[in-house]
Amino acid sequence: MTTMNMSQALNNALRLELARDKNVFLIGIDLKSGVLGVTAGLQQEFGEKRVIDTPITESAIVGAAVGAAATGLRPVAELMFVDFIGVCMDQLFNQAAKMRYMFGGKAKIPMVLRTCCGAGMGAAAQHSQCLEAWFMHVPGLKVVMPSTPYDAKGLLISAIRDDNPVVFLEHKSLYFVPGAVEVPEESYAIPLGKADIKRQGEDVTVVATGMMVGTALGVADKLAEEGISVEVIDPRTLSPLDEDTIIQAVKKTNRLVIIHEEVKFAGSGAEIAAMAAEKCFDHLDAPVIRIAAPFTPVPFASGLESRFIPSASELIDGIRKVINA
Amino acid sequence: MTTMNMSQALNNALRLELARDKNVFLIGIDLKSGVLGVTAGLQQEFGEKRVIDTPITESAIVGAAVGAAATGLRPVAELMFVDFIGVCMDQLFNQAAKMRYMFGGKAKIPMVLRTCCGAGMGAAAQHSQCLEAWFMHVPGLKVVMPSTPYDAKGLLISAIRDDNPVVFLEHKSLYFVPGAVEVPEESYAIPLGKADIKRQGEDVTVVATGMMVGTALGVADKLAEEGISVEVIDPRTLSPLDEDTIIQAVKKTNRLVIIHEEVKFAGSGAEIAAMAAEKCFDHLDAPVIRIAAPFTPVPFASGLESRFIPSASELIDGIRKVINA
Amino acid sequence: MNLPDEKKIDMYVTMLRIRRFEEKIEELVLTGKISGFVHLYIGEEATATGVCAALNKSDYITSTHRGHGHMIAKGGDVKAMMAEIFGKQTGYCKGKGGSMHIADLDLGILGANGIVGGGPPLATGAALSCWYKGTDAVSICFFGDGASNQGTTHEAMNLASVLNLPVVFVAENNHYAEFTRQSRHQNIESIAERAAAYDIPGVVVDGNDLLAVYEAASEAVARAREGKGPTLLECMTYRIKGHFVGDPEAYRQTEEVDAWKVNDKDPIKRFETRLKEMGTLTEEKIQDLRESVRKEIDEAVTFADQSPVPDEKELYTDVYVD
Amino acid sequence: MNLPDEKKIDMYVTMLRIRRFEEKIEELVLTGKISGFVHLYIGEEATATGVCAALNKSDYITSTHRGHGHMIAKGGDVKAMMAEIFGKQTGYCKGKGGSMHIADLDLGILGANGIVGGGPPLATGAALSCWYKGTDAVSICFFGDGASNQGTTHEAMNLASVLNLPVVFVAENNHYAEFTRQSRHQNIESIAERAAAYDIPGVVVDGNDLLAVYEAASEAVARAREGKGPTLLECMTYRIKGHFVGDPEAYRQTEEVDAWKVNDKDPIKRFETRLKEMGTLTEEKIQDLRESVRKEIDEAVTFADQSPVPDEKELYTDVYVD
Ligand SMILES: Cc1ncc(C[n+]2csc(CCOP(=O)(O)OP(=O)(O)O)c2C)c(N)n1
Ligand SMILES: Cc1ncc(C[n+]2csc(CCOP(=O)(O)OP(=O)(O)O)c2C)c(N)n1
Ligand SMILES: [Mg+2]
Ligand SMILES: [Mg+2]
Repeated sequence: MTTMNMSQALNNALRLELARDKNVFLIGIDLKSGVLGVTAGLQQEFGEKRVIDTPITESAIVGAAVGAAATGLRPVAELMFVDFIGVCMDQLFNQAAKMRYMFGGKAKIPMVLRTCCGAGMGAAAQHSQCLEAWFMHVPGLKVVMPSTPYDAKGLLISAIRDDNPVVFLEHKSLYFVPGAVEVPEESYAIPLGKADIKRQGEDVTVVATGMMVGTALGVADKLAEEGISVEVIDPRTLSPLDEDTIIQAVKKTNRLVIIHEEVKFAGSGAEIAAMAAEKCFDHLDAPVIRIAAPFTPVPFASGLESRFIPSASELIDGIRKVINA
Repeated sequence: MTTMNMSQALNNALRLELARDKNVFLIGIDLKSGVLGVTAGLQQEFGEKRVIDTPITESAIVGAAVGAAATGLRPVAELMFVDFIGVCMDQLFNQAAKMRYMFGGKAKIPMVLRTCCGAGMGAAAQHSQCLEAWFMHVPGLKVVMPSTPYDAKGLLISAIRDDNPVVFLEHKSLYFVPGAVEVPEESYAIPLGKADIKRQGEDVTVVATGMMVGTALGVADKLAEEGISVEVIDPRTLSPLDEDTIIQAVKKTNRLVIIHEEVKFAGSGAEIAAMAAEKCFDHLDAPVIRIAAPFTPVPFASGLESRFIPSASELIDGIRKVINA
Repeated sequence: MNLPDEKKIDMYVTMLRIRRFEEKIEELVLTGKISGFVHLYIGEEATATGVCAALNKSDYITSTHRGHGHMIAKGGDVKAMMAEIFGKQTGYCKGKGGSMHIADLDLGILGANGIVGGGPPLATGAALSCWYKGTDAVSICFFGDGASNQGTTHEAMNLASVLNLPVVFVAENNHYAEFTRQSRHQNIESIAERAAAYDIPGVVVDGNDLLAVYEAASEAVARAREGKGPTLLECMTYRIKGHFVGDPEAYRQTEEVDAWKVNDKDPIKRFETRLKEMGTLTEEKIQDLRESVRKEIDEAVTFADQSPVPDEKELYTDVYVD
Repeated sequence: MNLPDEKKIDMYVTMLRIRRFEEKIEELVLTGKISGFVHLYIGEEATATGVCAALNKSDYITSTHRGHGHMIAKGGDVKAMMAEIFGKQTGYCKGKGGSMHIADLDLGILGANGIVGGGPPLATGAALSCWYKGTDAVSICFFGDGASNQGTTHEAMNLASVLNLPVVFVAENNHYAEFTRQSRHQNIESIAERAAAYDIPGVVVDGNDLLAVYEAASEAVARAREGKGPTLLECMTYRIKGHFVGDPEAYRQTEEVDAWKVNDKDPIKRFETRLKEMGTLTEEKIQDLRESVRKEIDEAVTFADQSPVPDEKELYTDVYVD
């Protein structure tokens, strides 16, 4: 057992899968160097054919992955930042995601698009976004967003083994945070589509994603001192969404607060809130509240950026609001 | 006063604005012919400089519009089908939408991206989508979706005069439907950000967009015979969303059903439902229900396609459900 | 080029099959029997036929919105194609794809495509597969003159060049992108001029001359199979019908179109003349072949017509692999 | 080229200003005074300087992630730039944009850009504006060798060619895209070879030779102003520092870098020698100029350092025009 941060855990998952299945290969820009460390050392170990460096050409990278997946391989493509999806979205949403359906079930596109997302590093408006809601809205895609090194490894292994196109969203501010739980060196898979109850609680359910899971757990600790018991659920997979786990929790706690880093308007939390408000209507003692980024691009200045990112105190306010409702 | 269908009304709006302001110009593919008639005759009238035909090059079309808007013009770019947004999203969401903010308020991007959306014409998975939720999720963009020829004209005129980038979504199945209300030949503007109450009612509020507004009005007529009084609200602008009008209606009727043609999961209705469920919590007598397309690509076969599109009977079922809750 | 008669006749029949298929589709749309966005390949038959005749079953192709000709040339089943265009359960895609999304992965056909420029990255991916697995299969990307201006086409050619992949980019230059003449959408005369931008060979061929296309394609394919990398092969041709069925064609003169229908331009008539000259076929045999193709297509229509529409539950299936 | 001394000295000072600005930024990042993704222009000064010296204030430029040099060359205020990189209220963008989004619309600077290939369509749009309004202004698009492979770059050049717009595409070929050598990301030696794909002139110039750049740019700009359309101008240069501050540079040898620092390679040293040869400047005058630039940049740092951070309410403003 080893302590790994998320970057190391992802690297470990890629290494294990490359070793296990010769049809798995990586493709992207500067994977050899691994700009944020995730792919570091893999080209050296597996060669240039298994870890393919490309020009700056995201449409061709994603499209090549789709074409390779449709013809029997299992590509893991990297989009350096999720913000770059605008130059290659077509190959993902019109090609990868729809081929199986359009072809009447005859195609299989087992590919993963790994990418990093999120604010907190002063990278400004075009290198800091969270866009999970966009991917969720596409039938045919699965969308995964880990919050811990342990989850990241097990989820990435499952994503690579999944026969569908999977968008795998890694929060860049989590890469270098050591995990609370040790990450085994050996392979393990965490099923896609299963939420994880990160903390059991009785008074209020908090659904949190990505970097916000840590925020929620911190808040849960803090509020526990006041006698408020917070359940924290990490969906881990946003599509398909594990509605049952969320609904069970809400039926128990009768209160729901959602926190995510995306802008709130039409964000992933809208779906979760709408779903829960509908399906738990008779069980809710207070409105479902969403804590999320304001409706602005991500600002550069660190003071503004840290205010942009949803905070523990905003979450605490939200929780108090539903508790006192 | 003249009867116009939506295609004619939009054509009329473009003609009036081209005549009014020499900084307004159109740019897109085959505007001269006007594949669906919207731009027909305008190049003949205003010349090749005001109505610019381009190669098939959507990134350059949108980018050229952004660059022209940033330097003082008022481009109206056409994306032939909204489904093609995947090849040019970057220029819209990272450039047009964010420039003003990134540049500290110093840029102004007064452009419109007109595009057609929606199913019903047997155009299959890559020519039939509704994607309004994607655009809503982008701070800096406005998102407009008319449901009648009258609204289409007044909203397009406002969109062209607006100093922000506006995405203007025209449902292709509405182009050739004659309007119920006559459309004046002269210019008029309908303010962006104001919902329209298409029908007053007491028992349940239906929020409907695009082609679904007609469906909702038909249902309202039908249910009126049974003594169920349905209020129908057309947001017309999805971003900024006129929350107040929706909230007022829900506070009056205590019930809300949302209908749209996008797939339900993470669609525009999620935001509306989440917002209303939160802000009208104490006024809702039943869960907020969303009637929307299933989580699939748009199928080709007409029997499947018409089942894909949300129907009057699904809406009626939804309304009965909230009324009997 | 010394080809067995059988191969020549095969190619001839393929062209007839494409022509007849498309004529039938046109008739069906115009009589309201079928609907939808349908783009015909009439006049361009030699291109798909000549290129695909240079391929093995295990080779891949990506196609376009104008895909019927490519499918048939790569061996597609006209019954399953027709049924798909009819939106029937027996169609290639169970009626869920329609004309613009016909695919047959068993034949290496990675699909027609509704996105102009959608195919080139996919073809590059299929070529990557061949290279990765070390098979000698190759991948062909059909794309139009209009598509040559899309960024994806540029990216795909550059990536294929850098990775030295076994792919042939076949530019079908029919001189129009929808209603826009080539001279209005690019300032070059020949798309093959762009090959230099990727340091790959650029070859121009008369796309209506079947044997010339076959020969040029065979060379490019051989190059790819030998690991020598991509080629950009431009086939000069012409779309005799409108952009889609129903196109009023206000953007060109009838004379221009007619000039492409004459005996030494029309790809089928041209090859027919050669076959007769070479003594491969007699007029009588030609009539037999035409008749049998006619029957084949009629049968496909009957098959499609009589096939059931997809069950309503099909709406929900095939979104994910379980 | 017969240039007034004043112009030559101006250009020289611009290069010094860029160099000093970047050296200061590097120092500030390495000492932890500022943070963020910062890409330095050191070694490439002659390119931005030579090109922008051929422009008027009313001309437009689009820039890249490596934008400081372009801004300064186009007349950007180093105080406002520095303050922006510090994330201060007095910065060009009130601290909301940072290094990768500095812009000054009054000077025609349409912004640095975080998206590789983001600029070419925008530059084409600015050129469209000039053409549309009938002014004689032109638009310049700076982009890297890496960006030349993006689809947007291809599309922009083709569209500009078809519409015959007044734009110069300036390829800054520094032989690396991040950690990838040019020979690994394209199989051509020179990006200018791609000009033929659009039937526009392709010109290659030594990007470290200030006067050569100025001359080539002047010609291309004149062409554009005269309504003769776009040019692709490639400036061969080298990035002496890492891709970003902090880059471990595992992908190249120190010797390779050192070879570009020598007197007859480094753009500033080279021009200095020429200025002395031409008798335009003495060593003493040079020291004065260096000193005054040093002071100017120090003042910019002081200004930035002492400026207030943006008020928290700035988070919410400037999203929309009201
Ligand atoms: C991305 C995209 N833009 C626009 C269209 C609309 N469209 C369909 S076919 C076509 C013309 C294609 O021209 P070309 O590539 O020359 O092929 P051809 O029709 O001549 O075979 C256009 C503009 C599309 N389907 N996809
Ligand atoms: C669309 C996109 N892909 C990838 C990146 C990451 N990235 C930033 S700079 C860069 C290299 C650019 O190389 P080049 O165009 O040669 O410019 P240079 O850095 O050499 O000035 C890359 C890959 C990006 N910012 N945008
Ligand atoms: Mg064409
Ligand atoms: Mg470079």
